Amino acid sequence: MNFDFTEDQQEIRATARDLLASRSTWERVRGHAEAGAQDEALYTELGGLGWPGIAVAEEHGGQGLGMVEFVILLEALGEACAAVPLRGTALAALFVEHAGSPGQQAQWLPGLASGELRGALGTWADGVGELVPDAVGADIVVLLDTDGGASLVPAADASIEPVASIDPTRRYARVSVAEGGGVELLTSDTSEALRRAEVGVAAGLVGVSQRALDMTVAFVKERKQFGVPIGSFQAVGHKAAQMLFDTEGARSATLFGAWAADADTDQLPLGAAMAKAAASAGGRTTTAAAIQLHGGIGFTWEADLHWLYKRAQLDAVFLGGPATHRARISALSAERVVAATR
Amino acid sequence: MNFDFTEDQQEIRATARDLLASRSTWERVRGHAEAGAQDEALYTELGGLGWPGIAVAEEHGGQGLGMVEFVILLEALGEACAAVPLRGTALAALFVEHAGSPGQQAQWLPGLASGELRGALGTWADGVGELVPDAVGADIVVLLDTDGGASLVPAADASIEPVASIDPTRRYARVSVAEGGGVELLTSDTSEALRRAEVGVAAGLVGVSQRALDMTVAFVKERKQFGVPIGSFQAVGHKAAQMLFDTEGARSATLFGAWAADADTDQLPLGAAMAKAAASAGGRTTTAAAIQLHGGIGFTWEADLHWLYKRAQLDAVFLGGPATHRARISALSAERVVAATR
Amino acid sequence: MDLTFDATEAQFRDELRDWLSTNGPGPEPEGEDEQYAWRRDWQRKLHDGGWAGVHWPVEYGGRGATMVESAIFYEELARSGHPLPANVLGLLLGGPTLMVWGTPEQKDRYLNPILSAEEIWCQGFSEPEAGSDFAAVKTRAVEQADGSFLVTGQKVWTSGAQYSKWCMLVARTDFDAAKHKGLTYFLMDMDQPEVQVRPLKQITGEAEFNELFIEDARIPAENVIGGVGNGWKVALTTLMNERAGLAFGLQVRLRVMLDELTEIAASSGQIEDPRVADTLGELHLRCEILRLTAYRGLTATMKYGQPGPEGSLTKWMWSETNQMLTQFAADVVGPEALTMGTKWSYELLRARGNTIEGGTTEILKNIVAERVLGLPKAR
Amino acid sequence: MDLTFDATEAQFRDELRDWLSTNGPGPEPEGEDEQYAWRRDWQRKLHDGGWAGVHWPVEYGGRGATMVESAIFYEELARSGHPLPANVLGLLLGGPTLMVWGTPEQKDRYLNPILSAEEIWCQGFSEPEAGSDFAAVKTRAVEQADGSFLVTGQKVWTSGAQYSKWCMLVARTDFDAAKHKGLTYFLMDMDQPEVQVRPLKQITGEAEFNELFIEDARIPAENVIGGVGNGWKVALTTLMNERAGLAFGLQVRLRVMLDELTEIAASSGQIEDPRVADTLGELHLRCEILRLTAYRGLTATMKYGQPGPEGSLTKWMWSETNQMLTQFAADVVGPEALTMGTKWSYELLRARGNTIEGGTTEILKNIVAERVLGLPKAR
Repeated sequence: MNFDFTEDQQEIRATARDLLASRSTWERVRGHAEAGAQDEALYTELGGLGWPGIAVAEEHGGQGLGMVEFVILLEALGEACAAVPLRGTALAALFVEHAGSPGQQAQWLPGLASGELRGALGTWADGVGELVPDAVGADIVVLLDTDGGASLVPAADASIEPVASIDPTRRYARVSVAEGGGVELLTSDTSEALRRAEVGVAAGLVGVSQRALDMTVAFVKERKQFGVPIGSFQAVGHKAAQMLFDTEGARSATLFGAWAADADTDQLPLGAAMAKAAASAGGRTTTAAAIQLHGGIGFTWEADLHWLYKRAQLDAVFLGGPATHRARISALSAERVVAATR
Repeated sequence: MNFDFTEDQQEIRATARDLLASRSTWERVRGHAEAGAQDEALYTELGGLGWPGIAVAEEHGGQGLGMVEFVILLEALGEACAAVPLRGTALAALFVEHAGSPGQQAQWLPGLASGELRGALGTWADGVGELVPDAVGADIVVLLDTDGGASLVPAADASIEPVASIDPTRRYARVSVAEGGGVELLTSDTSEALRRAEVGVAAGLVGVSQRALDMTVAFVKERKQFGVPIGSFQAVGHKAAQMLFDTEGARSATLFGAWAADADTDQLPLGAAMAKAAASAGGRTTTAAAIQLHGGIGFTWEADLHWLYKRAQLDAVFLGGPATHRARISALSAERVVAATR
Repeated sequence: MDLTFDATEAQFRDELRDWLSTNGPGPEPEGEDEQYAWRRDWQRKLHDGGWAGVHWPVEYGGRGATMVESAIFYEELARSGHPLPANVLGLLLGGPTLMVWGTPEQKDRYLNPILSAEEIWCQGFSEPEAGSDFAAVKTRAVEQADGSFLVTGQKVWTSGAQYSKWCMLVARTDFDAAKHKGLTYFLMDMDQPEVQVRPLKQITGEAEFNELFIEDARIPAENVIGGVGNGWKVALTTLMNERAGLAFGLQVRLRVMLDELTEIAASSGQIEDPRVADTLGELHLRCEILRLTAYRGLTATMKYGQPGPEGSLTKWMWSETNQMLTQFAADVVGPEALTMGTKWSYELLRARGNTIEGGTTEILKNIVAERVLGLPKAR
Repeated sequence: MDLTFDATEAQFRDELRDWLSTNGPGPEPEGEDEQYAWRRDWQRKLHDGGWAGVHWPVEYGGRGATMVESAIFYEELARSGHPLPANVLGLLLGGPTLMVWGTPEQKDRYLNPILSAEEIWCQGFSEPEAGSDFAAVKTRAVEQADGSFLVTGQKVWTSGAQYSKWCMLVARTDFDAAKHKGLTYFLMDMDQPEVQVRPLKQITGEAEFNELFIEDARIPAENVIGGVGNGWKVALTTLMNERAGLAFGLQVRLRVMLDELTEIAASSGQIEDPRVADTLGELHLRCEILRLTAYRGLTATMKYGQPGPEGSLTKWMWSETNQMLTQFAADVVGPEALTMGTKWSYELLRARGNTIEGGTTEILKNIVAERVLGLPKAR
């Protein structure tokens, strides 16, 4: 039992956070968000560092590391609210690797792993995927049916129509198959890939929550009202404590999900549902609390908190909101309990 | 629009509260609760004052007042946590009056209205009513089916087996029809009676919440920690404010329900569901918060808060818990909205 | 107890409904300035119809409506879907404050142009460093030899400043007096280059509010309201009037949104999911309790001159419920609610401000604990 | 990162499970005294089997288990359904405090009888007026000519006092020193008529705790732990050990109850109601997060000597979740859960104490805000 990162993992975490702290400052995030653009320079740099392929097998051009390393990077990207389409690429790679044919793997994985190709993951119904993140500029889009099937749509075959979501730190699109375009089905079971994707999205939310907490703590230590720092008011301190509670709870669940993916896939379904349920609910509450504790300032465009709030809103419902995942936890737990009592 | 009591109603309220403040002290409530007994002297006195029949028509021996007066008394009884079976008698009378035949009304109402007969109301399934409040010593028990039907069981025909619930300020029983015993069905629609009963139970819960709040406010003004009254800590003050919020919200809903019963029965179904939903949830949260704000003392037998907590637990589920009534509110609202858009 | 409108009230409501059904501002134009002009025209129409200063006494050009009628006015206005009149701060705050503290000359001079929307008013209370803490107001007003004042400082959260003629300004005139004591309440002319208005963009991307940068702006002596050094008391009058009637409009807006959400849940079949129905039930319950509690407060105010304990709760209830509703809408409405430019996404973002503006929920809870429950002042 | 038990840990667990499956306390007798004697016998059995002082160093007669193994011990004990050993406060708090602060003679004298349950320990920290405020301790210990102390005062929340030989007593020895400074930590002999134990009945109707009335009780000089005037520091050691291992047992008890509730919901069909499933899902989530967070804290403690930020959260999480679970059980289980004498009703009532005992949630939040987040001390 060792619930901590290895030295290598700690190194990856520190490096990733340091890098993003200098490359993805609020000024830079804001600049891209206001322009409705992605940070191309940063994406290229991260591709060069192999981030999109961190969990892709070495034989497919990736780094062959695990989901724990994957969530370390995604949490850091969430924390920085980085305006790069990296998550889409990495999530698409998960599906190609875990549910694609050897041919699909050979065709797409090396490019996705190096970041030279871009991917996106979304859900669709009746042939249309709404608010597919990172789809603008993607070379390939993976679209999930409601029944668990997944389709692979190359950009050439797709109609990708940009849509402005409330989160401009990512570019979203309405995706459908273009007239005359083709769709490949991913033939293997997609559930392993989807569970990993859920954990990855949860990790980004944990990063968002952590950043909201850190900004809030720094603010309430400085900001004075009635002659004292507002952090000395219990109403403020206790709300910040609740933010920590929600953030750390979601982090525990997300790390569990990542570890399960790497070491004990029997526990992955539960771990993924736990991660997404906790991080989605936590992402919403912590970013809302951060705005509240900043008072009027927190509600302004300049305060930068709103990027976190908006990203949390989108990520919280992406691949299922809290209620969806609580229902899964409940079903899995009931299954276990009923099996044990038989 | 006048959302306040009339002078007569204010007079009733003040008199009722004064009377109970002197007759139903904690010492007396505790004495009866610990002995597993009801306060017979007080019940007799209240019967003499016509409380059980306050809303019963004058032709049946009641006072012919309305549901607003009825909830004023039931709130006062809840506030005093009085150990009398008055509610059971009054609720049984509601069913006989609003759903009984003329014969049943003539047979039972005068006795119930004067308190000379005792009644009880409960729910049953498969011929058994569990935890029927005020059933011990009742002359007549009204039992509700899950499908809206109601049966009238005279004590002589019933098997009434005392059961100790966690709330010893009322006496509960397991009720079934005794071998060879008879059951009369209430032939008219019982929904009007049931809605009124829900409002009445809600009123008792509002009283319980109010008392929990008052005791807490008094305590946190006096009790010192770290050299100051604990009421000066925001964590304490804000929790007390939340208690007020929950209490007053439930009170608004309950008064609305009572008024609707008297003046606008079209709104009674919504009003009753609102009252019971708000007062049930509020009763649980306010009494729990009262214990918390009293700290260790609040958890002791001597603190008397636990009588309120326990009564709230029983009353919160009696005639349906918060979830049941929220579902009804939702259904009624959806009906209204859909009708309006057609 | 009577929770229906009496005959007079019902007549007032029916007359108003009639009027609102045949009178309106017309289609909303594009552009912020255009929209403001449209709301100004709308106020003129209301004024011409006798509906501008509903709760103002007849002697000041109002309709002399009761508090219940005033509540009905804002309820019906919200229900009609028509916008608020442009000079809402003048009507709700400025006018009533002048009626209490103004000299006869001031009332003569200022009240009528408020009603007619000829002169728009804005409110200059908050400052960047002061937040909810009035004692921390730093804007300075220094008396000159001629009795006028030169004002320098910064104000924030000033809505409508760019369209305003007059600003209700609280500034410090005595720098030695403790805390609240050295404050004075002024009417500052916004038409001077010494007052700069900078829009303050919010989370929604819109600039509903402004910052004011004031440098040596001049205010003549006759524009002091309620006397030099008495600013705290005058400001309290303004604050007490804040949202008094507006609350009823907000409550109806909430109800209209909730009904719309219920309709979406019903027509999409989502309401069959007991979890969805449960949350809708809770929202309807809160919404209705808010309405009832607001009316309880109104009755108490009319009978006893001040609201009962429930009066402090309505803004807190409304803001929490609105946040709960708009967040839930993101789940029920789906992608549209997270897409820019839709009503639902605007409401989701805008609702974040509800628990901050007009007194944070934390401050409101302090007030409830101290003033309603009588607990010792929070430490 | 490895969230499974390693080979040694797994072996420890298997060995323990084996032992617990063939050893137990036997059927629980009726009566409070009889139950205590039964738990005392059970501790003797644990001791004979080498399972009494699992986390105590071998030199003090313990098993020298790692922190993870100690956690496993309490998890498995809870899972087995067997009770805690009688002298749980001696094992978890008294012994470890002595190991840090005791003299060699004190360790020789006291440690072994703790393990064997020969001498039971209780804790005399809280006082009626002091609550969570150590600085307010009023119990006085006055040094006599012979170096012994005469103690007078009142303590509260003392569980097991009626069975105890020794009380970990914090009393004031310097009446001039400020706040925490004048406190001393004693071992007080409970076998003297100057110490009266009065049961303190709780909301459950049981008297799990006691009040101590102390009047001129004598404590010899050699029973001071950690030096006169050093009581605050010594007490902190005790408090730091509080619940360290026990938390794992509580967490498993919660899981066992939740599984039982899930079983009831499944077999009664209630789980088909998405609202019921939703709450069960939330409870399972919280329960599992609690377990994971507790292990994260353990890893941090083993690696860095202290838990990370998550360490302060587990008691708060557990108490809230337990309250949520037992309240929800009232809805799912039905009348039985509100009937006296049932497990569910006991748990519903008992859970109210969880957010108070061992530090109220309010105090825990203060600690998180101040010590974990580094916010200025709450005012």
